[in-house]
Amino acid sequence: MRYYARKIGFYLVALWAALTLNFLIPRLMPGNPVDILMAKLQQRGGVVDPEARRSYELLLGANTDEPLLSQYFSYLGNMARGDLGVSVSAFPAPVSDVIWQSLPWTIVLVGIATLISFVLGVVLGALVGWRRGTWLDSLVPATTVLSAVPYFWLALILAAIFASALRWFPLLGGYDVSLMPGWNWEFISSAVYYGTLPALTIVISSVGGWLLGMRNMMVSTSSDDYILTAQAKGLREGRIMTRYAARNAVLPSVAGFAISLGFVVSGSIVTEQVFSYPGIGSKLLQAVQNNDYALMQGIFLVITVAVLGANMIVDLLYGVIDPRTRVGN
Amino acid sequence: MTVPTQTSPQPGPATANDVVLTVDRLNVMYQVDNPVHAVKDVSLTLRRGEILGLAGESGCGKTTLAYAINRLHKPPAEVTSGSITFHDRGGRDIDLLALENEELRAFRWSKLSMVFQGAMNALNPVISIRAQLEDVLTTHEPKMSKQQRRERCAEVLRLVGVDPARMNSFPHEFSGGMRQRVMIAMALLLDPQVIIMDEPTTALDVVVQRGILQEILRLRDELGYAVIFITHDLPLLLELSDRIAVMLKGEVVEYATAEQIYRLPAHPYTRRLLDSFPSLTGDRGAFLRTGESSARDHATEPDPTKGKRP
Amino acid sequence: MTTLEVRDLVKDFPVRSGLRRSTLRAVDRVSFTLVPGRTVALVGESGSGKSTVARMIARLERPSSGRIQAVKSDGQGVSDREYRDHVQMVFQDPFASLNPFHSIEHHLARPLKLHGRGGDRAETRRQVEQLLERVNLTPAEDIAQRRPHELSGGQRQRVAIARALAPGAQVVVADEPVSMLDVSIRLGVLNLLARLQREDDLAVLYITHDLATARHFSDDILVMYRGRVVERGPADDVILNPQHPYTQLLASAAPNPDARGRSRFTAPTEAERAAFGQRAYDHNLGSWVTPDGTPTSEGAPGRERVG
Amino acid sequence: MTNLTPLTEIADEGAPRAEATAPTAPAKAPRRSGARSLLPRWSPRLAIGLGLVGAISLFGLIGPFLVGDPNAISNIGLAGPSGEHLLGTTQTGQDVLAQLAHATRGSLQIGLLVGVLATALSALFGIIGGYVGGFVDELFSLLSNVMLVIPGLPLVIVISGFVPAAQRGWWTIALVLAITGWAASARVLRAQTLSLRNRDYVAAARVAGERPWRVVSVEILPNLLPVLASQFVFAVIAAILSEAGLSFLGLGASNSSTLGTMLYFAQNGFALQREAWWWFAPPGLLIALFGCGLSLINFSIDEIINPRLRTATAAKRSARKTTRSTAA
Amino acid sequence: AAGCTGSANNGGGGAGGTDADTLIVYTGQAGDWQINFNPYSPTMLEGPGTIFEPLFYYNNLSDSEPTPRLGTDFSWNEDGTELTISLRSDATWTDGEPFTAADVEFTLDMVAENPTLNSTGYAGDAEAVDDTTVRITFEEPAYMEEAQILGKLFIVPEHIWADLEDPATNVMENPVGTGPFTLGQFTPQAFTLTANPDYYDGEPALKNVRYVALSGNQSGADALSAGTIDWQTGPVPDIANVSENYPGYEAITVPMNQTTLMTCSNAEMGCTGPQTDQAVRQAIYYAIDRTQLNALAFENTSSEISPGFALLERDAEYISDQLPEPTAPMSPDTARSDELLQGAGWTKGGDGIYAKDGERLSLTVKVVAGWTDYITAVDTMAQQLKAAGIELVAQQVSWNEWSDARGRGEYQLLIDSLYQGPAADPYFLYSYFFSSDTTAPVGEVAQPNFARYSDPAVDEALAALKSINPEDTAARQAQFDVIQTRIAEAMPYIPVLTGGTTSEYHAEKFTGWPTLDNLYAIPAVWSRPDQSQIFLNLKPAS
Ligand SMILES: Nc1ncnc2c1ncn2[C@@H]1O[C@H](COP(=O)(O)OP(=O)(O)OP(=O)(O)O)[C@@H](O)[C@H]1O
Ligand SMILES: Nc1ncnc2c1ncn2[C@@H]1O[C@H](COP(=O)(O)OP(=O)(O)OP(=O)(O)O)[C@@H](O)[C@H]1O
Ligand SMILES: [Mg+2]
Ligand SMILES: [Mg+2]
Ligand code: NI
Repeated sequence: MRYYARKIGFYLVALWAALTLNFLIPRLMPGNPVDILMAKLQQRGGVVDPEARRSYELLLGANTDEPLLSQYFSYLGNMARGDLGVSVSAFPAPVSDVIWQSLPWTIVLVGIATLISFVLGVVLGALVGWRRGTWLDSLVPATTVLSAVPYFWLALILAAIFASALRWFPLLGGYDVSLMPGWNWEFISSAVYYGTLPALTIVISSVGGWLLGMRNMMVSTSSDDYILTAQAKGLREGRIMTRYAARNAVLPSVAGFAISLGFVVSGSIVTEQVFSYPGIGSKLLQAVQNNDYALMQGIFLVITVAVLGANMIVDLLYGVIDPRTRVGN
Repeated sequence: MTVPTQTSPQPGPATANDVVLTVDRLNVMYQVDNPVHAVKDVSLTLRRGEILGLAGESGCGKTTLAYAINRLHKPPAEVTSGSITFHDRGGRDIDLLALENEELRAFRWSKLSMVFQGAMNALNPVISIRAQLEDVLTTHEPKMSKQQRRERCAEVLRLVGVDPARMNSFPHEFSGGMRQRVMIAMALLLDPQVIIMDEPTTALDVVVQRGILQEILRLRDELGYAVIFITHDLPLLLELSDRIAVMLKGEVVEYATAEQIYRLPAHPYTRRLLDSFPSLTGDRGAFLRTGESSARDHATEPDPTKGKRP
Repeated sequence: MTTLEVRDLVKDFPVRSGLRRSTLRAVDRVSFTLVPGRTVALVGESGSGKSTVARMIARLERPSSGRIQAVKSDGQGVSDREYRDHVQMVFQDPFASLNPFHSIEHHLARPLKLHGRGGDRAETRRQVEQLLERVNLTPAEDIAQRRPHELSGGQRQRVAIARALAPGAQVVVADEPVSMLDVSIRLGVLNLLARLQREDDLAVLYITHDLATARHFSDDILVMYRGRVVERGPADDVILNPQHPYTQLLASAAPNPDARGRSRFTAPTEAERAAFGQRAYDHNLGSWVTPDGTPTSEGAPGRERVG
Repeated sequence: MTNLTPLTEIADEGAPRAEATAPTAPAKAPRRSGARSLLPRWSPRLAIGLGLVGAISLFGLIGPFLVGDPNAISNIGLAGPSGEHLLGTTQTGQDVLAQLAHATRGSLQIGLLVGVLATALSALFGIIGGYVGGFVDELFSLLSNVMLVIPGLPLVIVISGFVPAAQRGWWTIALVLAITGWAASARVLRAQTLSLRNRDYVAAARVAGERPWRVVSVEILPNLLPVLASQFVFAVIAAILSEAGLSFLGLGASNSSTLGTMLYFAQNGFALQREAWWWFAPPGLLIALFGCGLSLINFSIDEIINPRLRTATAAKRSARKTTRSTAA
Repeated sequence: AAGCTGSANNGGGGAGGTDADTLIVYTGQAGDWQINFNPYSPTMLEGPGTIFEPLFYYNNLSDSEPTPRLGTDFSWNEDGTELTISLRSDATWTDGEPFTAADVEFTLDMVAENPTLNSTGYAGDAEAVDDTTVRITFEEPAYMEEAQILGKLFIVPEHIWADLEDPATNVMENPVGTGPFTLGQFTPQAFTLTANPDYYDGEPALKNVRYVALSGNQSGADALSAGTIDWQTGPVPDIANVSENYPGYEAITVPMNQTTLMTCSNAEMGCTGPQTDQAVRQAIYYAIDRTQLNALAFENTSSEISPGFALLERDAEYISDQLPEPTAPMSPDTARSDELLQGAGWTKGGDGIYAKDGERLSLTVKVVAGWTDYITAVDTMAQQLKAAGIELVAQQVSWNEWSDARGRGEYQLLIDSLYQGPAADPYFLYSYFFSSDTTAPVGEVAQPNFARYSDPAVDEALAALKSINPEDTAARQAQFDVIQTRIAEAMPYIPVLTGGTTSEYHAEKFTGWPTLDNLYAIPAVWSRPDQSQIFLNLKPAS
């Protein structure tokens, strides 16, 4: 129990630290969020009237006369109430709407791709590690080369080949825009079809890391005594590989998976940029480019909560898959 | 130091039926850059129900020999020559070195099981004791029902003095001694004819060690398996085993009954080993406290009180 | 000449189990004195607190209570600053106690320098070689340049002993100095330690769980059980005439070729084990005492002595 | 929690234990001495890795002196490779090869600086925290855990926006990448330090009276070198890739030339759509090859850290050499 | 309710295959949509012109008569303080309510009273005279406000908007307007405008317009080559050969905004640096090789520029003949720049760069990271100016910083373009960028006279223009002469080139696009309400 109390304590402190950073960083950035709105107004012609500017500042609460500390406390209060404020770049939409609209896309696309790449990497890594010395070993350098390639570069080239040239996959977007999003087969199959290429690029570029980690752990584990015992017991190869070697070797990868799950959100920025995918990553970019403090803070909150949540789940999961961490008895 | 080994000390007549395992002029090499000849021309016979002690200092090839017998050696280790024959209960002789994959797998554990040097680590840390025990049964006795399996596991655990109620525990929940008992229980599962024990108690407390040794002896009496017991603790072997083979740099330099080795060690190395264990209750005298050279001097001096030297 | 007095040493470790936080008393009111020229052996089963005593003496661990005082021959106490000039330790595992990264010379030259015995470079080197020669590692120049992994276990342990002597220590704590070594070389290392002790009149604390070497190597033996000293006295008295049931148990568990097939050993029940720690026997006084050394009038607890 | 085995195993493994007070060398074949045992073993992989990294570094180091002005504009835009322009020209007629040389240098600078900074930071927090323990450790590991939890890329985006433009250059990005990139290695180092701290030789050094900083720097640090090296290599790869990613988003080292900014300009100049492969492909390939070379080197370092990986390859080699007589 | 709006456009999937009467457009904005059809919101997605209509359409590209939309006619009183507008009577809101003068009065008053909506400071007082007439009164002559009010204020229904809590923050999810289109389905990746069957001018031939969300220029170009969009405004590779590269598509480039090197030119306002020296600014002007620049940085989509900042084609008649040269030289004249610099006391140093009082003639140019054409332009100019002994140091910064620096005058040079007003009249540009009213000392935000240019003569001329009836062209030209000669000499904004705005459109699928011969509206997707004029003109080709 104390273990869990400590864990929860850690998560709370981490959350607080992250929230504070979220608060500080945007405020340290140059420029003023209202400028972006003014620029948009200006684009429609005319000189922006100082009155109009002032009224927008009021509307967005962007007047910086308030002392930082009281801003901080009202910020914490708002966060606690789940009030993330109003997005400047999508004015007057509340930040929560903006995030809510784009988050599912990212979670589904990048989440599933990360999961696939994890499973694939772990399975291949287990195989390669178990049968080291065979031709399978050549998979390792091959996949590490793929993970050393800049992701967007790879993605652009794959998109050029498979979408532009061969036309196997659609080039851009998250679904066939002539369909209305909803839980119907047509839409879902279109979303899957549109998501395939982006997901593929994520899998290709990240599978190598999992593979290598799993392979190395597998090699280490293979020389553990219990593997030898299992062999002496006359167990079948496959059983030894899965239940004895892989079962133990996978533990560090699972911990790594938790962390990487948390980065699903932030890692998706580039993907979404390349494929015009309607996710949270592009919103973050938009927020940064538009000095959209509130949106930035909201997305940071989401990311932090996601990372913390993923870690917490794995902490709990770890107790199940690794009995040694279980407390009690 | 190449003292020709007696291939068969034969302290008693060994009928063909009596012998369960024959190792004949076995050679094992580690084929690394500078090849290591880890086992040289070793010949041993193991009789049913016998405890054969294998003694020798670290690195002399005890483990290598044990692995070779069970065909567990992996490259770079390689059996370069010799033979290992298992004489099955029914009278069938099995050439272990000729076994192919599936036969070998079926042979392992059912006829010859092992308890390893580091038994602490010989159990898979993430699956329960029960699963590890049942694994053996599901593989080797696929026809057994679930109920039967569970009963058999409980039975062997009871044999070694572990409460079967703790079957669902994980290895880390046991003490070292209990883990070692679980390993022994596992070795007994299929009622093997031979158990190889590679330093099964070295890491344990003397009190715990003693308890386990007693258990092994008692079970041997009950179940009648033969044991190859590997350790470098010669006094322990002397107390425990029927015959002892002393190994030095891959060779068996002395192979005789325990009594013989204790009373009349033939090889100087055996004598040195014996000297390395001062007697607990024996005369203290000037044994150690007179300086380094005295130990060696002492080794050549007859000790009238113990009468262990010719 | 330095004497080391250990009085009422207690060490509590915090242990966390579940929600509760409790303390584990690893060492409980242990007192003894290490006198120049004499060896005291500390025996007992695994986890009885032997190493913890050693680590407290070496100041690697802070006692929870009690006192460790080194006294110079003139009767003056050793100050904290000089403490390590006087008290040194030899570790159990020669494979772990030497830094694989550094040469043997480094291992010996550093303590010399730190304790102001080095002098210039050539002088330090000379002293290093001298030390190596004292522990029979010759040719010293050659050995000094090697790295730990180029030495055998016995050689390494000799280096470890030489290192303990380098600052001129008068009190040496040896925590199972040979248990990691091969049987055939154990005695060599122990004999070396004995020789050095005689030559320098060292006070030695020899920690082991091997009763036989404890008896042959030391003058006095303390038997520890679950943090407490349950029996103490001259080596032969303790081994040949053990009074405490725990000592008897230990003795009966030790392998004995003479006892082939007729082991006297019966594993103690938990109740018996619990009773072990309740009182202690002091051969010097010839009577039962409480574990902290106060005499009692009661008789022996637990079972009667077997055999 | 770490999959790394203790470092001393390197020295212990197969070490001769036979007592030999005689001045003879140990019975086994002479082993490589301490410091040298920290060097990776020679293998084709290492050779290829070193070759790639060496060649690319050399290109970045001396290339810029051999090529012309990378910014020189000419009126032959987007020309394919030719004798005059070995790798063709960009949209504005700049020589791609010249740009590549300067960009390689820029990227290497970033990679190197991030590698050094991140490794130093992780060493500071990981090793000190692990060694000192107690409150400091709690604080440091909380800090590194928070840094790990706070998403890196967005933080980089935000911080890089914060640095005043006048000072913004490759080193700012490097700084930002280092600040956000040290946490994971700090955790690994801490775990390693925790295991090293309890080694007897550390205790022995303390008993000898060594001061804490000396224990850390002389007794512990050298044994962490392979881990540090591996972390460093990873940090370099990660830095170069992150910089490229940032640049792709238009948030990179905007005032200096790196492979990332080069790709960014190529991408904005529609290099891919215009099939100007000579402009788009080389920077990406260079990053990939450099990363690949570093990974290959890392394989060898891994073998030092985890000797089991090494025995595996040794076993493999001999398995190929000899036919197994046991199968007969 | 999701399926109801789905018109007959469930046709093809992914790449291509869309209905023949659906126009798919991309505005160039990055990121997906957040619903907002409030025509007064700065972040509005669409609506002006298509859903909500102005009173008249002013074509910014030619000095033609405004096209009637909801208004039919308008007239000024003598002194330009009263504007009377006649409205059409046959318009209805898409919810069936009739459109009346009350709606116009409501809209204008709402804007006047609500500073958040009133971005340009409209200060008139509207009054519905009868159902089809509205009169606006001003306190001073307001000729120059006409285009803004009539062309850029979009009339909203009083019966809905009067009940809005806050018209500034309402996102109008279901916009009700009078326009030719209504909002069809909306998803964050795309929304559709559907032809309004009850439109007073008859249902448009173009049945659907689908706006898609993409992530920027790159994806726009990709989508174009994949044939998934029909019209976009933005660069594509090899602009000159669009019709070959994208069969069925055409491109059109119109000169719109003047690209300039803005200088913080006014030392009295607090500017520092060599660029405060007029000779330096002029030297730069002469040292630029505009032909090369146009080729390398702008793919030849830019065109010549007048140093008096009147657009060469549209404002041809306004270009002053008093200017020493009507257009900036296309090839560099380093002799001229040397002469100018030396005349101002600059001397060439050993490194080939001019210096004065130990200060090198080195200038930093701020450019927005990501504006690649401008980055290339600055790089190119840096090369060109080096030959003339002037050093340019490019400094790429984020848009935030850049606009902050620009507003506060904390820069030496930056590259940006000047924009036009609501109607085809150079007056607007001058009043925005050259008036003392729109500037501020360094450190304070100027809107948008970022160069801190201040010249009483120019101010006077601008004031005069306000009260001159636009019909009186001669009187106006006199003022324009003053302005143009003054600014061409002071050169607070160093003229570079006139930037072209390029759009690519699917000529094979729709007819009726604006062409260079018939520029009836600005052919840019993002230009509102021009886009609605184009939609009204398009017809499916089949
Ligand atoms: N994989 C290997 N490669 C090369 N040599 C090896 C290998 N494994 C063992 N050896 C060598 O083979 C010899 C015999 O080793 P083995 O493990 O059988 O000794 P042992 O008698 O069991 O020692 P211990 O008492 O330490 O367990 C040793 O010299 C050892 O160094
Ligand atoms: N740092 C520590 N934290 C918590 N408990 C500890 C710590 N160090 C030792 N202990 C506990 O204190 C008790 C005594 O340990 P110690 O190492 O002194 O035993 P020992 O007699 O040396 O055993 P061994 O013979 O196995 O070396 C043990 O129960 C051990 O688990
Ligand atoms: Mg062994
Ligand atoms: Mg201990
Ligand atoms: Ni770990």
